[in-house]
Amino acid sequence: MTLELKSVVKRVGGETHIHPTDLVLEPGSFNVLLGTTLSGKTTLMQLMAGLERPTEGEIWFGGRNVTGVAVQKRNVSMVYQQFINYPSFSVYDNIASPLKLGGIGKAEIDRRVREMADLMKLTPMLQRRPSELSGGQQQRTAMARALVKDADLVLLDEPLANLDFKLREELRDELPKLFADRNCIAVYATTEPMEALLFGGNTATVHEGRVTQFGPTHRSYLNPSDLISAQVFSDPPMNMAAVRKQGAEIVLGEQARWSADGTVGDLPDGEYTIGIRPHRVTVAPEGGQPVPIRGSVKIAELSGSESTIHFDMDGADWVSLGHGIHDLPIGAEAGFHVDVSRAMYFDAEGRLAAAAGRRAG
Amino acid sequence: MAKITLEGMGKSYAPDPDSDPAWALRRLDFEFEDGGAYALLGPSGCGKTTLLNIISGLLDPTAGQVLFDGQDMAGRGPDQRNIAQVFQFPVIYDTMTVRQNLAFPLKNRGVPAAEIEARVAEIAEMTELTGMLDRRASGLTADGKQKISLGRGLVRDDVNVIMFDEPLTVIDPHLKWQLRSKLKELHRRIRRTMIYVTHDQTEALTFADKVVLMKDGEVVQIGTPVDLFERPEHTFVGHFIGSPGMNLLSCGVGNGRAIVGGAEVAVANGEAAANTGGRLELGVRPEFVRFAETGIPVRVSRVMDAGRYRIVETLTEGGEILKLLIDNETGIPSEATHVSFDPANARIYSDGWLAGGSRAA
Amino acid sequence: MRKTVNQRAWLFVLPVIVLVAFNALLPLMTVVNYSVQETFGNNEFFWAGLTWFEQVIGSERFHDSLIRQMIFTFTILAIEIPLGVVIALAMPRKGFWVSVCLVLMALPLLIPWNVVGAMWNIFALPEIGLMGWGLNALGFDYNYTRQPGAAWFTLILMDVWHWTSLVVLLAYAGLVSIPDAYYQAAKIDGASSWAIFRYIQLPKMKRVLTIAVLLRFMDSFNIYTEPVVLTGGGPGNSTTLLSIDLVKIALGQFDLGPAAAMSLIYFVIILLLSWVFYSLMMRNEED
Amino acid sequence: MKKRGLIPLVYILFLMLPIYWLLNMSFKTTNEILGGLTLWPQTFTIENYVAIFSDATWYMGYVNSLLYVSINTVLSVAVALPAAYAFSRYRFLGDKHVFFWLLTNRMAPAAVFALPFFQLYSAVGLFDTHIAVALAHTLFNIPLAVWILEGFMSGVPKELDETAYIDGHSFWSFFIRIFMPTIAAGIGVAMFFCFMFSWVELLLAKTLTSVEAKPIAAVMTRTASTSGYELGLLAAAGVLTIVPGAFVIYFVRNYIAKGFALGRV
Repeated sequence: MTLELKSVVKRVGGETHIHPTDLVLEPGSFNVLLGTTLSGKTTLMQLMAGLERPTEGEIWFGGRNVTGVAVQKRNVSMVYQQFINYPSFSVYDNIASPLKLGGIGKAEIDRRVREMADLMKLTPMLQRRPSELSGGQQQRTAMARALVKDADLVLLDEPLANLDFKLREELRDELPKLFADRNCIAVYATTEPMEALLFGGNTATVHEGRVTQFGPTHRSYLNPSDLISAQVFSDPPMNMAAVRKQGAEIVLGEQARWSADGTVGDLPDGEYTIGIRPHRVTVAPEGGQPVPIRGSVKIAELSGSESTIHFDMDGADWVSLGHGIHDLPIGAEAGFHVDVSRAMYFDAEGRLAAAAGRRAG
Repeated sequence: MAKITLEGMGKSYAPDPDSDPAWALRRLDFEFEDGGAYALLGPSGCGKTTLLNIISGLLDPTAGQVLFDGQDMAGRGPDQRNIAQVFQFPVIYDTMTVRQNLAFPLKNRGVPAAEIEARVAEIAEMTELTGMLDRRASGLTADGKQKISLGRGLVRDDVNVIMFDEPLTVIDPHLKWQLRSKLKELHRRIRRTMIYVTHDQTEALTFADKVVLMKDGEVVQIGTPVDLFERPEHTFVGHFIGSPGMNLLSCGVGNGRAIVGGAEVAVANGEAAANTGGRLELGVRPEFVRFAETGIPVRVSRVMDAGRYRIVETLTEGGEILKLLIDNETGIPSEATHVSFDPANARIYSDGWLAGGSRAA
Repeated sequence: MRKTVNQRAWLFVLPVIVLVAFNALLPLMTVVNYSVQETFGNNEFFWAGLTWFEQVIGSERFHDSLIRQMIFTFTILAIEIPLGVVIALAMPRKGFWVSVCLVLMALPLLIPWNVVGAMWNIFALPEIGLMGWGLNALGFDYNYTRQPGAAWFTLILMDVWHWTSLVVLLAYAGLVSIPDAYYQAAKIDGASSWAIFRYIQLPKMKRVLTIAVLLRFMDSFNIYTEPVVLTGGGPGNSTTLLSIDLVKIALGQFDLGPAAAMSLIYFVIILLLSWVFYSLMMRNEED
Repeated sequence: MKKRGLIPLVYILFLMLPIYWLLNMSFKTTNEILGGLTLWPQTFTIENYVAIFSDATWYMGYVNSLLYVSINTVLSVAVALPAAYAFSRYRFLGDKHVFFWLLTNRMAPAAVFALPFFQLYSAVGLFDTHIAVALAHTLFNIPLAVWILEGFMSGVPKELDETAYIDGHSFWSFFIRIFMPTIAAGIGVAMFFCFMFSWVELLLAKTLTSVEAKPIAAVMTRTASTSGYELGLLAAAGVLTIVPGAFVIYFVRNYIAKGFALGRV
């Protein structure tokens, strides 16, 4: 069943939480809502679930207008960032709860609960109360409850955000497998671009109550439709600079100039903003068209195998992210290389004009 | 400023600490050098917060001593140790202004007003709080409040050590890295001993010069981020550091090489492993695995594109999962293929511990 | 918490409103009705306008009761609030003794009010009450049935005995909800016990202390049963507080008009003072 | 640290003294009481208690009190539950005003209402019934129960409600099967306070009853005034009024502190 948001608007009091939004989610798809805290991801999910009613517009599900239909009558399930379980029920009863209300036989419920518990590695804890479980197990219980009833729409609102780093990695690895042979629509909200990329599927970038772009995750990542989508979809933040196109050349202030190749060459002369992801800015020259620039180091963060160097590039905060350990002292003037063949060019309105040697369109 | 030494220090909550499993923190000898940046890293319940609280004097060790510059701290409370601590949840004095908060530790110690004013101004500058000095502290955002806690620690120039107990927990995801790099930058500038407790490997590795990795009340390895990444002493280190963690394949040993499913593989510690018993495993990080013409036969099962690199999941003939981390430009063989390891970064572990390492059985 | 607008929530509140309105509005209307009428019995009523209000406000008797009431209320507030806070601060935070302390301390709160009065009546008797006998044995000339001073002393001591525990419980609840990290941070910052109280405990107790002051204010202003049983308002009128006076007028003399007018003035005073207390204590809370 | 513990100890001793004296008296004969001061009963007697338990006017007083207190407690909490839920979860026209209005009823002096209550309940034919007292006490107990429950409910994340609806629970199914067990502690605390204030109140209870539903506390005042100074009997009756309260506190001892902390102004 397909889920369609048709010009959906949500206003609360005088504030607009969701600006007019159209979205079509196909059955069997995994969709990520990517955006910062309070960007509107949760509101979108509540609209999809039927927990909130849109102020304007319609929501269609499986060819039926479900705009005013109560959430109990829609076959949806949801997992929250907080670990939400029924505190007075055992893990078993928590998982069985949606089935019991579905009028399914006792034996069948038992079979499905045990199967789900097995899948979610909860079998030894079935008789315990949620408060007696670790955070990871509590969230596994919530997920088991969401998945046990074969919902048509499964909403996951930053489900891994409150978990320890390694637990997050573990569950992130398991999630796609759980959805692999289901024909439901999965919607997953996150603040981390990396999660969106690892899940693949489709990604909608959400910013201040608007879906700025929606499409296959990797295509959106490589071809952001505008500056805002590009910023939302970059961690660490995207490096940006004002450049000028003069004939066959791109000029970056006093810092650098390079030849405008490929589709970039077709752009009309004028002012542009370039966006370059941090891993395209490296200490040693890398990639197709490395151009040297200089900046003063603000801080070099070193992990075991990579260096993240924050530096000041003519007044703008830039970040370089590369392999190897480059321990640059604070305040040092240092040289970096920008692979401008990977630069994205945005016009004065913030729309993508050209990217990675391809013409946007 | 002081060097902090732990001598045979351990903590047990049991009435009879002689039985080994009762130790919440196993006995430990370690020296925190003056001016270093340390991280205590491990999953929840590993004892890292216990260790922190013993150093700060909030808890007493059951055995051994904590020495500050060679002086035994037994019986001295946190107020007598000249330490500062930033807690998981911001601790500020609600009724005071930011300025009064920063001045509080100095005022309590009877520092002259003029000196207080100068110090507060200096610290406010450092922590970017200057513009808010006269605002009520309770009105600030979570990251602002954490900066106040930090500022209260920095304001005293006699502080021996500043401790951080998961200080980024309540910070919005997109602000985390800013505060993180701010901490790092401050450490670089003032060179005061800092100890940072976290479960997040990225925070630990980027912040610390030396990481203390803990598990189940025991220190597993202490080393620089590079040590932990490149030379894990235990399979747990390999798993916990790095994302994805280190691959582990059950193996045998012969001719100074590891034998995996019939194939011979060159490793860094083949000779040392020849005489060890126990359950043998070959550990190699995904970063050090390459597709090759010969080597260990595998089948590609899943490819995840993380944007700046890809994670390839393969299955060995023994049914074990082996992950590779490769850049976007390298091709991925379609089905059956072979992989080879970088011999300098592939090691044999016996019962979890590095064969021939300092802690080997 | 994120709240949704839902007018149907009124249905949930309706039973409460109906019940409380039945008990509050209907009698209140009766009172208002009486307050503007004159009756000579036989259910005959005449419009009296604001006569009763003028009479009550101008009457010496009302002034005296009101002043006595004010003195009583502010005295017990001045004793019970600080005392309650001090006791709460001194209480253990964890362990077996907490339960024991709480149960024993809550005990006076659960004794019917006339039993409280009777208990103190007996306890303070000069010949056979432990306290009365004890005070006289120590050389004090103490007889609360004859000396106004002794009556006041007993009345206030009884109220302190009866209600300080409420302040203790509230203050204690505020104290235990302060996370350990605050105490640890204060220790590290070298704060003195006074500074810990002033900058951590007091601000964190502010909310519950506001509740304590409001509750104690309202209840002490409404106090009736205990003093009636203890002293009956005497000797003379020396301990006749507002409620006692009101009942004397209404049921003793059956002067319904003045009693009703007095009730309303009384109620308005409580509302007004409660509001003043509340806004004073909640000042600065919003920013 | 040792010295600090002294303060609660002294305070508790102070609290116990009058109770000890009451207990002491209750086991004495009238002659001994009037004969002079003795720190413990010289001729220990349970006569006073026997008298209470063998006289219907006495023990029915206890039954009456317990009856209307129970009705009031159940009624107050039952209607306060949905109301508190509405205040904690929804915004609706006039919500803040209604909440404040409810709390102002907590301020109403019982003395003001005594006479109108008498007339009102006589008019509706409920005078001298347990229901009358139970209903009258809802005036101050419902606002209190709403206030306490609202505090507890606000501590439960709204996502729990949503999860239940998503699972297919209807509102009442969720409310009774999931929500009420979740805030069981709050319900316990609210019931405790309702019990307490209904049990200790006398003015209204006395005004609204004469024979059939007369509370124990009223029986006591009558005894005190009609049969002269039967102090031993009075003391024994007083001791017995403390017993139910002591029981109730014991059961909620772990929640009292928490219940106060979660309420809000």
